[in-house]
This record gives sequence, C-alpha cells and structure tokens, in this order.
Amino acid sequence: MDWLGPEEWSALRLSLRVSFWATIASLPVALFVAHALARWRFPGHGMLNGLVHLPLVLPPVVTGYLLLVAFGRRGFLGPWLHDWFGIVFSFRWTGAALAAAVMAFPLMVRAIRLSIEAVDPRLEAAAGSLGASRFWVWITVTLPLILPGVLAGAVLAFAKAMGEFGATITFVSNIPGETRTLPTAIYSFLQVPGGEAAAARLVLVAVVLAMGALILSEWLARRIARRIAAR
Amino acid sequence: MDWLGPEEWSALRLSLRVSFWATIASLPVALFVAHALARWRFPGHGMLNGLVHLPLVLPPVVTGYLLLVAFGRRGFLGPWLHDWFGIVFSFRWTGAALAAAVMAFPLMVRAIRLSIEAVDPRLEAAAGSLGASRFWVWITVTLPLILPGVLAGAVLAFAKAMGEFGATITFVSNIPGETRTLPTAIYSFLQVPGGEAAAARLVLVAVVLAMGALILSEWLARRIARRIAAR
Amino acid sequence: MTLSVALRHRFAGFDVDLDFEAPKGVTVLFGPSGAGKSTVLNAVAGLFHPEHARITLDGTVLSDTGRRISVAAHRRRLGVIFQDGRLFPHLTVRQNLRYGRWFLRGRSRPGSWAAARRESDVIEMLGIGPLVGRMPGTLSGGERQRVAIGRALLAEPRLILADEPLSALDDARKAEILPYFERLRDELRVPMLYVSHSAPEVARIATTVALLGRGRLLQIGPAAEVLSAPAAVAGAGREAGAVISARVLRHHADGITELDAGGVALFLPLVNARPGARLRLRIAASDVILARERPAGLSALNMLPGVVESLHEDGNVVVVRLNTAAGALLSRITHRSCSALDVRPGARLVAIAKSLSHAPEDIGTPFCDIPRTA
Amino acid sequence: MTLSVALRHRFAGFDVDLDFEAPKGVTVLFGPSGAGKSTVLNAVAGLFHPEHARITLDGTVLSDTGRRISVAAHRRRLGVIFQDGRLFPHLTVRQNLRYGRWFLRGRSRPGSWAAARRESDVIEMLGIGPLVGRMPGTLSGGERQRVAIGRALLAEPRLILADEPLSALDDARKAEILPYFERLRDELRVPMLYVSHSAPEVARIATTVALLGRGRLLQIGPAAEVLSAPAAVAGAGREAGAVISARVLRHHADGITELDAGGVALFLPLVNARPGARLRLRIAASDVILARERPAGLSALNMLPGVVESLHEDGNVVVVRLNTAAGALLSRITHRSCSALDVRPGARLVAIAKSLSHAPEDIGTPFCDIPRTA
Amino acid sequence: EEVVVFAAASLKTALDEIVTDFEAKTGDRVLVSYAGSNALARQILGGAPADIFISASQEWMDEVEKGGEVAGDSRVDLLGNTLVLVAHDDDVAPLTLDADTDLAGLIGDEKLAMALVDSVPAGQYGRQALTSLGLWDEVEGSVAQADNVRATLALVAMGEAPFGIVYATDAAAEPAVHVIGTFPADSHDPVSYPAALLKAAGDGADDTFFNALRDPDATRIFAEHGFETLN
Ligand SMILES: Nc1ncnc2c1ncn2[C@@H]1O[C@H](COP(=O)(O)OP(=O)(O)OP(=O)(O)O)[C@@H](O)[C@H]1O
Ligand SMILES: Nc1ncnc2c1ncn2[C@@H]1O[C@H](COP(=O)(O)OP(=O)(O)OP(=O)(O)O)[C@@H](O)[C@H]1O
Ligand code: MOO
Ligand SMILES: [Mg+2]
Ligand SMILES: [Mg+2]
Repeated sequence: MDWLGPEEWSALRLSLRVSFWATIASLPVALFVAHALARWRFPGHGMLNGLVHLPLVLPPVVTGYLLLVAFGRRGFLGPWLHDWFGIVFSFRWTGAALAAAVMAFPLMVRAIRLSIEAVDPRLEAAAGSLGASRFWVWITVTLPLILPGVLAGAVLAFAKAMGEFGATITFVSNIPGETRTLPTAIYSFLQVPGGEAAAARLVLVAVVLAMGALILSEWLARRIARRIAAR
Repeated sequence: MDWLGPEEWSALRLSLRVSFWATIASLPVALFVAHALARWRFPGHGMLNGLVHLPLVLPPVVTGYLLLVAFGRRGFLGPWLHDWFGIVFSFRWTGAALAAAVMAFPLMVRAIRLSIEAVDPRLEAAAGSLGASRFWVWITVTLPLILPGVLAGAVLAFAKAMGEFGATITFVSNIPGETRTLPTAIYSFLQVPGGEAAAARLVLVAVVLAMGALILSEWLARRIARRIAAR
Repeated sequence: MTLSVALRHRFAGFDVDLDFEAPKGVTVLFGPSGAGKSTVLNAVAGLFHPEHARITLDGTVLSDTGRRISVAAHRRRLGVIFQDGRLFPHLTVRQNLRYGRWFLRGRSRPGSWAAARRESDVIEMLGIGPLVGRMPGTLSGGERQRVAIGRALLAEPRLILADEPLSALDDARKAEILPYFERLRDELRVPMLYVSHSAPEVARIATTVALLGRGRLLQIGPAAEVLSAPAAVAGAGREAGAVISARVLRHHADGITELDAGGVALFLPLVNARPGARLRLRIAASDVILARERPAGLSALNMLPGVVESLHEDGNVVVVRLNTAAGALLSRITHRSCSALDVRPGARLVAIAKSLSHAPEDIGTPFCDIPRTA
Repeated sequence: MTLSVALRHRFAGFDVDLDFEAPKGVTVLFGPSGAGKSTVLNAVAGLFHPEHARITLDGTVLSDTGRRISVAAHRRRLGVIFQDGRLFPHLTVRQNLRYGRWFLRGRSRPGSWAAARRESDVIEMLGIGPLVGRMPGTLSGGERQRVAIGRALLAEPRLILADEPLSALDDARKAEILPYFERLRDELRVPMLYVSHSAPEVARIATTVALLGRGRLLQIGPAAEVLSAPAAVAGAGREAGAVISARVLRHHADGITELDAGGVALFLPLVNARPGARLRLRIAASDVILARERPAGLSALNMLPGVVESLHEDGNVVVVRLNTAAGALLSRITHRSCSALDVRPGARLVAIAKSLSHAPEDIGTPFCDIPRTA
Repeated sequence: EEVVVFAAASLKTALDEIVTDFEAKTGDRVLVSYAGSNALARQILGGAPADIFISASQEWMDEVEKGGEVAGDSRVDLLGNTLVLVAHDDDVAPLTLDADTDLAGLIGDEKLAMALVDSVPAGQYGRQALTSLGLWDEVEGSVAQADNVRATLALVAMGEAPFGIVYATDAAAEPAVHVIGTFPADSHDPVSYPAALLKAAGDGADDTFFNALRDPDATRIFAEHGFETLN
C-alpha cells in the first residue's frame, strides 16, 4: 500500500495500538462495573451509573479538558500516578488510550450490563447449589453466557476508540508518532483546503479496519450462539 | 435560574428539543434495524451492520462533513428531499437532530439488538402457535420483553445526542437559536479567554439533565423488571 | 379430521423417520423418553422444520418440503400445550389465557358472552381462579402448566397438540383435568395429538395410539389393540393392560352403574354417562386375578369367563391373554400361580377384576354424548 | 442427619407457615399443586429467603432470620434437582455432569478413579451415555431431567433436594431410576428431601412423609402411617393405599420370593433382596379385594385375614380399614359389595391382594443392604 | 431584520460586544455562528444562509471566493494579530526571538504547545516563523499540537506544556500565562482576518453591519481585545 505515506502508516499503527489497549484495559473494569450496576443495589448506584455515562453526555472537548485537569502533569492525579507507579499519560500514546477508553466506556458497560440482565438468575442459583461460590458462578456460568454481549461491547468500544478525536487531541495533543491517531490526522487534512482526498484515504483505512473488527466479532458471536443454540 | 442568560436558555431548550426528536425519530428505525440484524440472515447483513456502526468509527467531523455533502442544500439528497417532501435539514435544528440521531444510532441499535437476542425464541414460537402473526408476536411478546433494552438504548441515544458536538457543528454550524446546542455553546465559550466559567455552568446543566434522564430510565426499567420478576 | 404425517430428519447421532395417519379423535404418541414424540409434535405445529416432511390436515397441506410449502405456525390454528409451559412472563395469567383470543377475529371475540362463558368454565375447571391476576413468575410448577393448558384451550384451535400436559400435575388435579380433555374430544370434537408416557392416561384419552421408539413408528392402531398387543406389553411392565368397550345399561340406586360388554355384565361405581352410551374401560394386566371358577363372597363384582389364548413370559412373570365375550383381557400372574391353576392355551378360566380398580381414571368415553356438568 | 425446618412467609394472597423435623432417610413433601412444596425446598437450598426461617441440618444452622444468619447456597453442600432441569446451556452434558465436582476440592476430585467409577455408574444408570457430548439445547424433556439428576448426584451432596425429579420421565425410565434413589438412601445413606405428587413413588422412597396443603403442614410421620391415614386417603382417590413392613424369608425356584409380614406369608415375584432384609410393601386400596372367606383356585397368592376397624365414605365408594396381622390395610369397595359382604366394624374378612399388583414399583427397601447390581 | 454572520471562533468575545451595541442601536438581530474557519467555509460553499463571513485565515476566504460566494469586491482584511511565545512559569525571563535564540535549550525535554502546524492558522504562522528563524528543526520533536489556539493556550495555562506559541490577543486574556517574546513581523506572513459580504446578503442590515465592523466603536472594541485593526 504505497498510497499511504510513512506518517500515515504511523498514525494507523498508533490508532490500532491505542484502540487495542483502550479496549483490553477497560474490559475488566467494565465487566465489574456492569455487574455491579446490573446485580447489586448499593448507595451510590445512581451516581456510579451517571459517572459512567458522563463522557457520553459531555462534549468530547470537555472530557479531554477534565482528563487534563485530572491526569495532566500538573493535574491532581497525574504527578501521584507518576511518582508511585511510574505511569505517565500526558502527551503519550497511553494518554490517547486513556481518552479513548474513557469515551468508549459507557458503550462497553451498557452492552455488558444488558447481557448480564438477560442471564437467567435461576441458572446461577443452580450453580450455587452445586457448590460454586459467587466468584466461580460468575466465571463458569455468567461470563460464558454473556460472552456475546462482552464481545459486542468490546467491538463497540474498539470502533469508538478508532474514531475518538475530540477528547484525545484536547488531552494529549497531536504529536506525530506518539499521539497522532488516524482521526487527528484526518482532522488535520480536513482543516486545509483540498485536503479532502487525503482525508478520504485515511477514512477508508479506518472504515476497513473497523469493518474487519465488526465482521470478526459477528462471526465469533455466531459461533458462540450456535454452540448454545436451541437451548 | 437567573444565572443562565437568554442565549444559554435558548441553547438548553434547543438541545432538549434536538435530543428528544433525535431519539424519538430514530427509535422505530433502530428497532427495525436491530431486529433485522438480530434475527434475519440476508445478503448485505454485514454491510448493514457496518453502515450502522460507521458514525462510531469515523471522527465526528467526517460524519458531519458527509452529512453536509449528502443533506446540505447543495448536497445530492438535500434538494431532492426539499422538493419532494419539503424537508430541510441544512442549518436548521432538524439538521442538528439528524446529526445527533446518526451519531447515536449505533448505540441505540446495539442495545436493542442485544435485548432481542436475549429473548427466548420459544416464547415467540408459543405466541405464533396461538395465532399471532409475526407482526403481532413482535408487538405482544418481543417488544414488551425487550422494553428494558429499548429504554437503555433510548437513554444512551438521548445522552449521546445531548453531548454531540463534532458532527453537529460541521453539518449545521453554530447558529444561535437554530443550531447552537449546549455542546456547541460550550465550545464557543471555551474558544474565548475566560469563557471557562460560562462553559462550566452549561456543562453542569447538561450533566443534570442527562442524569435526570438516566435516573428516570433506571426507575422505569426496574419497574418493568419487577413486574416480570422471578419469572 | 385426518392428520397425515410423514417426516424424516437426521439429528447428529439420531434420526427420525416415520409416517402415519391420525384418524378422527385423539391420537396419542406413546413411547419412552427421547423417542421423538416432541419432535413430531413440533413438526406438526410448524415450530420445527425437518429435512423432509409432508404434513396434511384434512387434505390441506401444512408442510411439504418436496413442494417447498410450509404454512406459517400462526396460520395453522393449532393449540399447542408445551412440555415446558412457556407462559409469557410479562403478561398476567388472565392476559396469558386470553392471548389466543386476540387473534380469533370474527369468531367469538374476547368480549362476547360465549367467550366469557367459556373462559370462566376453563378457569374453574383448571382451578386457576385465584391466580388470574398474578404474573407467571410467581406460579408453582403445576399452576404454570394448568395456565398453559387453559391458554391453548381458549384459543379455539382446529387441532390441539399437547406435549405431556399433565406430567407436572398431582393425581387429584390430573383426575380433574382429564375429563375436560375427554369433553374436548367428545363434545367439541376437537381432534388432538397428545404426547404421553403414562399408560392409564393414554388408555383413557386415546382413540388411536402411535407407539414410537428411537425415532421410528413401532405400531399404530386403535387404543384397545395397541395397548393390549404384546409389543406394548413388553417393557410396559405393570402398565400393560387391555382396553375393552362397553355400553351403559342402567344406574342402580346404590351408586353402581351396570354396563354390558359383549353380553357380560360389568359393574362400576356411578359413571356419569347416560344409558346407551358407549364407554371404554381399561383393565390393567396387573389388576386381573384369574380363578378356576367363579368364586362366591368376594367384594369384586366383575367376573369374565374366557378361554386362554396365549401366554407371554415377561421376566419373572407370565402375561396371560384371555379371550372373553367382552374382548381380550390381559393378566399378569406368577409362574407359581400359572402352574397351580394349570394355565395353558385353551384352558377355561374366570377373570376377576375389581369394579373399582379401573374407575374413574380408566374410563374412556369414545364419541358419545355425556351430560355436561358445568 | 436431622433437618429441622420452620418457616413463615406471606406471598400476596397466599402464605406458608410450617414447622417440621425430617429425621434420617428420605422425607417426602407430598401434596397438591401449589401447596408450597417447592417453596420449602428452595428455602432449605438457600435459594429462597422467607421472611422468617430457622433451618438447621445436623445441628448446624443453615438459616436463622432471627439471628440474621443465612449460609450461602454454595456452602450448604446440598444437591438440588430442580423441577425445571436448569442445565447450563453453554456446557456439554458431560461438563454439566461434572460441574459440581469442580468444587469438591480434596474429596474425590474429577480425575480420581473413584470419581470416574461413580460417574460412569451414574451415566449408565440414567441411560445418558450417548448424550454426554451433546449440548443441553438439543435434549428431549426427559433426557434433560435425567442429566439434571446426574448432575446433582455427582456433586456428592450432604443432602439431596429433589423437586419432582421423575415427573417428566416415562414409567420404564422411572422404574429404572427409582432404585438408584433407593440406593442413595440405603447404601450411600444420603438423606433426601423429595417433592412428589405420585403416591406409589412416595410409598416406595419415603421414610417420612410430610403432607402439605395450602402452605400448611397437615401431617408428618412414617410413610406407612401417613399414607394409610384417612387424611391422606381423602382426596387421594385411587392412589390411597396402605404401607406394610415385611421381611424376606426365602427365594423359591419358581421365581417367587416369600416374605413374612407379622406372621402372614406373602408372595412376590422375585425380589432382589437377601433373606432377612426388611421390605416395605405398598398395597393400593383399589387393589385389595375383600372376601368373606379364603377362596380357592385363585391366581392371587396373598390372603390376609383381618378384622374391620372402620369404614370411610368417599363419594360413591367406601374405604374399609382392615386390621391384619401384617398391619392395617385399606380397601376401596362399592356400596353394593359393602352390603353384600355385610362389612361393618368388627367383621372378620379376608383381604386378597394379587402378588403382582405391587411389584416391582411399590416395593420400598428401608435401610437394608441389597446386593448391588452394577 | 436578521443578519447571519459566520465568524472564526476566536473572535467571540469582541464580536459579541459589537453585536450587542449594534442590536441596541438598530433593532436588527445579528446571529453569529462561531466555529473553525474551515467548517464555516465548507458550510458556506454548501449553501449555508450566511450573510457575512469573517475568517481566521486567508486560505479559506480564498476558497469561498473561488466558490463564487463573495459578494462583489466586498472582501477586506479586517483585523491583524501578532504571534507571541508564552510561558507558564512566572520566573522565565523575556527574550528576543531571533536566529540565535536557544529555544530548544529553553524547552529542554518539555513541550512547546502550538496549534496544528499544517492546518490551523496560528500553527501555520508559528511554524513559518520558527522555520524562517532556523529554529524549527531543533524544536520540531518537542511540539505538541492542539486543535485550536484556545486549546494551545490552555495547555500552557495549566502548565501541561511550559511554553506555547499563540496570538497576542489570547495571551493578553489569559492571566495564567505571560508573554516572553514576540515573533518578528517579518518572520511570517501577516496574521490577518479577512471579512466579506456573501452573495446571500441583502442591501439593508447586512450591509449596515458589515460596515459597522469597521466603524470607530468596533475598532475600539477590537483594539481593547488586543487586535490590530487593519481598516
Ligand atoms: N411471588 C409469589 N407471589 C404470590 N404467590 C406465590 C409467589 N411465589 C409462590 N407463590 C405461591 O405459593 C404457592 C406455593 O408454590 P410452590 O411452588 O411451593 O408450590 P408446589 O407445592 O411446589 O406446587 P407444584 O406441585 O405445582 O410445583 C403457590 O400457590 C404459588 O402460587
Ligand atoms: N438438535 C439435536 N441434535 C441431536 N439430537 C437431537 C436434537 N434435537 C433432538 N434430538 C434428539 O432427538 C430425540 C427425540 O427428541 P424428542 O424431544 O422428540 O423426544 P421425546 O420423545 O419428546 O422425549 P421426552 O419424553 O423425554 O420428552 C432425542 O433423543 C433427542 O436427544
Ligand atoms: O463523542 Mo465524539 O462527537 O465521537 O468525539
Ligand atoms: Mg418431549
Ligand atoms: Mg413445585
């Protein structure tokens, strides 16, 4: 594909890396939060639910700004994370992944939560009666049954991460090779007259990749469904 | 609430109107598409699925630009829609609603689709055996059973519509009273030195509204669940 | 009604291949677990689509894979009672019951007097009056199944398909509901395809019995014939029995109904049928005592002299087939009794059946009008 | 084991309030649909939390709402067989069967020889060998229930809770599986709480019967006592019957086992129990013929002389309670026979029971060792 | 009468004041849509009902003119601006920006915030200036590019990036930064905001407002906000 320049290649690689890690790293958290929201009643339930949805409601720029306030170098969490864990987000690809993960989080949680709510609690009760502790019930019964939903959530999150722009550029700027993802590249092209063709090329790449992920997930989901089939 | 100026009030009203209609109008389409994706196998299944997810993958600016190209006054569908149906999207609040609907569509479809996939097809078969045609099975059995998912999808879409910015400002600009929604107003404030306070005020309003919608939907979903309860 | 079913389907490791005609009345699919009973039923209902099927009801084709015809399930107007209830969890019991009515258009709508009457009849008969306002999630297993029965009955189907509708019910409830199935058969003349693995239930309700085993049709024929045939006897254990036909003669003041079975007088505790009505009686092989001659001073009122036709060894016991004026009877006896009584083909013996041992559950009423108790 | 259950719960329009002790062995919860049987079972299993409950097993508290104690379901080590199967749809049949094993830690793990042996025993007994590779979605109703039974058995529970485990099974299969439950009770001495609405099943398996009705405990006691009590008789219809206890004397060459019941000799087709073993026999009231004196030339081998204790009207028929040396027997006879034989309290009569009519399904084996047929 | 103005977002504070005055004086209504110049230009080309366009870059006004949307010869260069180097920390001494400046040394391994250097005007001018001073090569690797000038300024204001290149107007309005150097006017093309009446404009209020943008009151207001008025 020599019609993509080296900078574009690098944006593409970076976008894939960012989206991959944004999805993978937020998955366990999303599973936990979705489970808590679906099955537990606790004070702060509404708050947590609201918090999760926040990035959806806020204009992405605001989210990016808030991330900056929290995780920036002079933010209230940033220095602390750096000193204690050596984690740095600002102006790094990890920050882009964080922004993408935060923006995609509500989508992932909703998908997983819906699947959890659809699991027949009587099956979980049956597992419990066979000696499985809550944890094992979750691992051996709930998780396999919600797999299609988890997959859906992950793909949704991946797709969103591939397209995330506003929060990312606000939080970690646009540093070629470090935080210049496909959407920021596309955005830059659209900013100048006549950049449409170059933008279209990158859009095509993004679309092809996302479609690939979608098709893969559909295929996996169908395999799972066929196995459980007919029930 | 005299701490909101008349312009801000107008942005708030507009955002509510836009989000409401974006949600309501896309609901039937989302139900149909979700059902088709969940239950039917047809050539173009993958394509349709891809198309639905497109707005998620593309940077919002690109989506807005494509909307402009398609539904703008000089776009290839715009004039035709105007001449035949008298529908005008460009630079009207209807256009903002269209942009919000398009951006929120994948979220709505996913939520509904997951619920449909969780409905026990044996219940639908039972309804069919009692004389209900496909349509009536859907209305009397499928729809009530997926209601929590539909609700989740609608709230997700509403929240997304309240936060939609990139596609909206690209497609229908930022015209006070017509297309200046809360997020675009927030953006405008963030563009000027010292506008943060005003922006924060609007963010607060957006958050409160979206939380209200969330809490309402949770409450409704819980009522539905309690009714069906224990199954 | 004639239902004609021919189907062939390969499951992984199991295949169904059968072909039968179900005449008027109730055809029972009888056979062990996994024989393919539910499969046949679902194919008729249009809920399962076998690789090859030709199913016709009264001449109209329901499925014909050869001609790529398959009438949609909801157009078949069949009332299916599922093995697993399948109540709609989001509707109240009453809404579940009325569900089929919504789609009856024209014919007795929900509001009509006849419909209301029928509904209250069914609710009372099934003992679900106190449940109508509840949600299915809160019902017990048996309650759920009763509602499912009511729901199918109230849809006024052309053919009822019932998949072990009574297996979740206690005997008292079973005994209460079976007569309603009989009434459906006899008064409303709703034909039925009925899956069961309970021989007394089968004997009582079946006009025709189709005996299935491992996906094949082993035998089909009138209930009396199939149930007293050696094939049904073998393996049926103590459920083996003969079915004979009798006519009600008169009701005696002491609560006894006298019947005539081929000239032999039989006595049953009061049967709710008018004189002249024909009844079907099932006499379990294990309930028949054989005697060399008619004994006196016994509480058992029914004695049927006959000639031994054949003997079948069945493990430790012998099943004796005795030809009486009333029809063939089966009796399960020990080897010891067999030699003590010197039973062999041609021997003349008296069969003693307690009048009570086959009443009321073993009485079938083939196509007669019995006064309806509302 | 002693299980002690006290619970109180108000459902809308229905409340449960009962209190009983289940001694060693199998306690059957018996009663009509909606009586509260599943509710009690689920409360013991820890799957339903009543408003007030105190449940202890062998002295350890499982639930005590007063002290806010409720042991988590998975810590109770109870094997629950659900009325609706509840197989895990995403696991194969074999994985379902082994599910409970994963959590046994230490005690006979999945890999061990004993575990494999036990697994293959259970699989064979339930006839589910060909199904082990399949997914539950493809099983028939009866197959599903058999797998559910196997799954609970293989979890090696301290107490088995079975909610109508056999109601979806055909008689042949029932007859095959019941002995396994007996073996569990007798050999492995696994105590059980067993819900059933089938009297023969109850008679066969129960040590103790708890009779429930509309959320209340009507009666509890040894099976023999409860099942032949008038309370159980009324409404039980033809399922009423007496249970007596007997000892195996010897096996005769002609395939007859001779038993001794309080000095009376009884004859049954070969029983798989060694001499000296105690058996429980159920004799249904409708299977007992009364005679003024011992008749000759009958195939029925069992005659028990006795004295009429009482008569109970039950609709059109009379239930006679006869005291014999073997214990109390019940007989359902018509009014006509009643007057013909001049039955009244104090009268001396002979009860005739066909040897075969209560074999093999009505034989219970309380706590004895019978040679195991693998 | 209604006047619809499409204006670059960075003009908001000043323009809002002018609009308020104008409305009070004439009773006409002026609706200003603030967004990125590129988005506005595309919208005008797409048939947006705008009467006046004030762009932040000559490029996009050129596009609009090429598209035949500019009315007659109404295009003028309305405003000018200067490009400055700002710092977050108060103790950074002012410096002269010329070819000898050790900018790389000043930045160290921190970041220099700029607007997107190949698409956003402030970024483009900034790169031009640095290149002509011969500094670009040494700092290129340290540049964090934000999607607009305000976001650039925010990065410096929060100390996320200790230095940034912004317009003098922005720097003046943000108390958390201070100017440490001004780029020589000849190191880059003149910063100018072209304005034009568009084809859709009428003779009445539109014309009046366009003229009012250059009257003494407007000139004063623009100047107060740090703009250079070119006409
Ligand atoms: N949530 C509820 N609200 C109201 N009534 C309930 C609820 N749950 C159970 N019941 C009632 O409690 C009674 C006992 O139910 P349970 O399931 O224990 O019956 P059961 O004896 O097992 O009956 P079956 O033999 O039909 O399974 C039933 O009448 C049922 O309708
Ligand atoms: N998808 C499938 N794959 C493989 N075998 C199947 C599948 N579906 C059904 N079967 C097998 O077909 C056989 C017939 O099933 P069916 O449900 O008709 O049995 P049944 O006679 O109704 O039994 P029961 O009395 O237990 O309900 C069973 O052995 C079952 O395992
Ligand atoms: O929420 Mo956006 O508008 O996809 O960055
Ligand atoms: Mg079946
Ligand atoms: Mg129950």
